[in-house]
Formats: sequence, structure tokens, C-alpha cells
Amino acid sequence: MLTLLFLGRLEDVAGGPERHVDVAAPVTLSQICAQFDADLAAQISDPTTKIALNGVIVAGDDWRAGDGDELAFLPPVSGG
Amino acid sequence: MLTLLFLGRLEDVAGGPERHVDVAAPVTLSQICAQFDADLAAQISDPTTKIALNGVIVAGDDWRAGDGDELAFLPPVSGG
Amino acid sequence: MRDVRLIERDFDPSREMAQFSAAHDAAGGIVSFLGQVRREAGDAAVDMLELRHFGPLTVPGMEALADRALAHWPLAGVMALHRVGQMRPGDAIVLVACAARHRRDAFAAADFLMDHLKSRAWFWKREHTAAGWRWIEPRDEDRADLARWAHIP
Amino acid sequence: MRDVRLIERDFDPSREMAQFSAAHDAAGGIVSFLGQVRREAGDAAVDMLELRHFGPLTVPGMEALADRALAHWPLAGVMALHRVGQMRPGDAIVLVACAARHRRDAFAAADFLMDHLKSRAWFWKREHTAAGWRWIEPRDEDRADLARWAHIP
Repeated sequence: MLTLLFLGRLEDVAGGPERHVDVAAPVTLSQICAQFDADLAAQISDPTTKIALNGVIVAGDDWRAGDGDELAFLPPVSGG
Repeated sequence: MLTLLFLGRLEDVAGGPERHVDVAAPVTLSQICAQFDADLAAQISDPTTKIALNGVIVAGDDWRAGDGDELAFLPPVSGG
Repeated sequence: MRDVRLIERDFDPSREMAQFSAAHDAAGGIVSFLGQVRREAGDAAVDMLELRHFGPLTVPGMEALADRALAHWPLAGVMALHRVGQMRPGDAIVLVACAARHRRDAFAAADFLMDHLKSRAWFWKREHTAAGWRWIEPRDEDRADLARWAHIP
Repeated sequence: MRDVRLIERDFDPSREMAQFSAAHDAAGGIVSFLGQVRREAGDAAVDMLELRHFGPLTVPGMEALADRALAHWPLAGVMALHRVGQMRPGDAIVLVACAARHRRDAFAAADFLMDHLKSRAWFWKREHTAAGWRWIEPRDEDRADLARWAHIP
């Protein structure tokens, strides 16, 4: 099972802070997005959205997320 | 009687924070300085020393201090 | 000294400042910034504010930020406390303090920390008004503030 | 709100900050500067510091300075507290706080107030070490700091 976390406003777009998906083999961002509706897929793929795989920021396309992994989608921050 | 106040390090130069002098008629800065030793007179006349007559800063030479007045000599400040 | 913490419950910034200034009473000067929950958003009254974080990144990011300040300015100490969770108007959100021998260093470092906590640290903020919850978006002004520090390694 | 005071006895800056932040909890941000008596002067241990003022000018000058800050920056409030008399290492000398909706205004105003309190306000400071009392002279650095604000009316 792959855990997906949606931070900030992505929680509203995804309809909740967390999803769990079964993956037979490690998947790419495109393969994950293919399971989302168009709006969520677009926001997840937006360059302002950062992605953390097991708590480490990843960039580009050379990563895969598989069973037991946690993938977090981090929209632009607004702290302080 | 004219009251003279020496603030900050001028207190050490004057040998105390305050002096009282009898004045027959209102006096100028030069006339006051004539009563001081050379070191104090020089420091009092230095442009970095401000002078307050009855609590109001005066500049230039067109003031006189007389009986009942308070004249304060204010060297460069060091607060905070 | 570096004191970086996420705070889950309402805290007393004046008590934190008292402890920090007692620990740094030889430093000469301490600059602090305290952010409190505002009572209004535009024309609407805010009755609640919520701050979310991301466990694996938020505190390590704040620590790295504090280390950057400590490496650049001659500071005796840095404190950076940030609330998460739900807050009421008037509650403290963020408290930053920098102690230094020279006050200009303390001012610059506190300013630097706040600009980064506002637009680089891993926090997401939403406000609740009569119209419901609304996520706060980063502002152009925050990005411009951040650009001032591009020269700090 | 303007709160300008000369303080004759040791005071608790965190209590003052607690009151100021409670009074300005809708402002968004509060920047403070706290100056404390240092423990050393060069290589010598300082055991006492004394601050003198000049009654007719010192408080009016501080009030005029606070008004200048209030006129220039959109501030919700300004506090400027300054000790006089004899102090021990670690005692609070000066506490400045500025509350503002936008934190950059609060930072700038607090920085402005401190630069002026250091080199324009009517205070004279002397330190006591094993070598006796020594009056503190203004530093070139203080004058340079002040020049940054020449554009503020």
C-alpha cells in the first residue's frame, strides 16, 4: 500500500488529507496522477507543488513510489 | 545666584555635578568660562557640548544667563 | 544556543522571552518578533486560525534556518518557536528572538528568520470566518521580502 | 498608543512585553529590543553601570522620537522604556517595542528608535570596573547607524 498525503489546500482538492492506494509495482508521478481527477492531477503536477518521498523532497521524474512508501504533496507554504 | 549643571563626563572635569555662582548682571558664555580653569572652559566651549538655559537648548552667543537661571552643559550623549 | 520548537498548545511568549533573556544576559541586546493571530481578515472577523505542518520537514527546516543565521551573524543565541494546530485571535503564532553583542546583528537576524518562516518554512495556514475555512496563499510581498537575503549563504 | 517612560528601579521587561502584547493583540506583529547591562567592558568585568539623564530634556526628547516613528510608520503602538540610575550586570537598560500590522514596519521603527536612543537621547552612561568609573563616549558606529535615518522627517 502507498500512502498519499495532501497538505494545505490540496487537502480540499483531494477531499481529505490522506489516501491509500494499492500498487503492484513502484509507480511514477504520471501513473499516480492518472488515478486522480483532472483538477487534482493538474495541481499535483504544478511546479509550485513540491513532493516528498518518505520525508525527502524529490524533483524531476527519476523516482518511483511503491508499497510501504509515503508520498506527500506540498503546495506553496504560508506560515508565520 | 546662577546654577551651573555639568552632565556626563563634564561632572568629573568640573569636580562635581553642580556649581552656584553669584552674578551681578546676566552673563555670556565667555564671561562664565573666564571663571573656569582652562580645561573646563575648553570643554564647555567645544561645539560638541550643548547648552540648555532653563531646560531649553540655546545656540550661538545671543543669550545671557542671570540670577535664578539654570545653565546645563551637556556633552555628547551615550545612552541605550 | 539554538532553541527551535514546534508548539502544540497555547504558549506564553513573555515567559519564553524571560527565559531567553536570562540565558543571554551578557549579550547586550535581544531583538524579538512576536506574531499573534489577527482579529480580522479583510472585512471579516476571524474566529479561528489553523496551522498545519509536515513532520519530516518542518522542524529540520527551522533548525537549518536557525543554523544559517548563527553561521552568518555573530549571535549569542537564537530562539524560534512556532505554533501548530488551532488558535484563537490574540494567541501567539510565532516567536523569534536573537541575542547579540551588537544590536544591528540581532535586528538583521530576526528579520531574516521571520521572512523565511513566513514564506519558506513548511507551514500551511487557514482562517475561519463566518464564510468558513479559507487557506492562506503566499503573497508576492513575502517573496519580495525573501529576495533581500539571497546573499546569505 | 504611545508609552514612554523613564524607569528609576530595576524592572521586568517580560512583564512589560506581556502587557504591551495584550494591548496590541490585533496588530499582527510586535518587534522588541531589550538591552541589558553587559558583564564586561573590553577585558574588564563591569560590576556597575550608571545612567544619568537631564530632567527637562530626556523624556520630552524620547516622546518626540516616538512621535516621529508613529508619524512615519503605520504602527498600532510604540513603547520606549529607559532605565536611569545604577544598574548591575544583567539588569534591563532599555526596552523598545513596536506593534504593526506589517512586520517590516515594526522592524524598521524599532531599529530607528534604538539608533536614536543610543546616540541622540539625553543619557550619559558610565561603567564601574576594578579600575574605577569611566564615562562611555559615543562611538563612530553609532553616528553611522543614525545617518541611515536622515530621510525620516
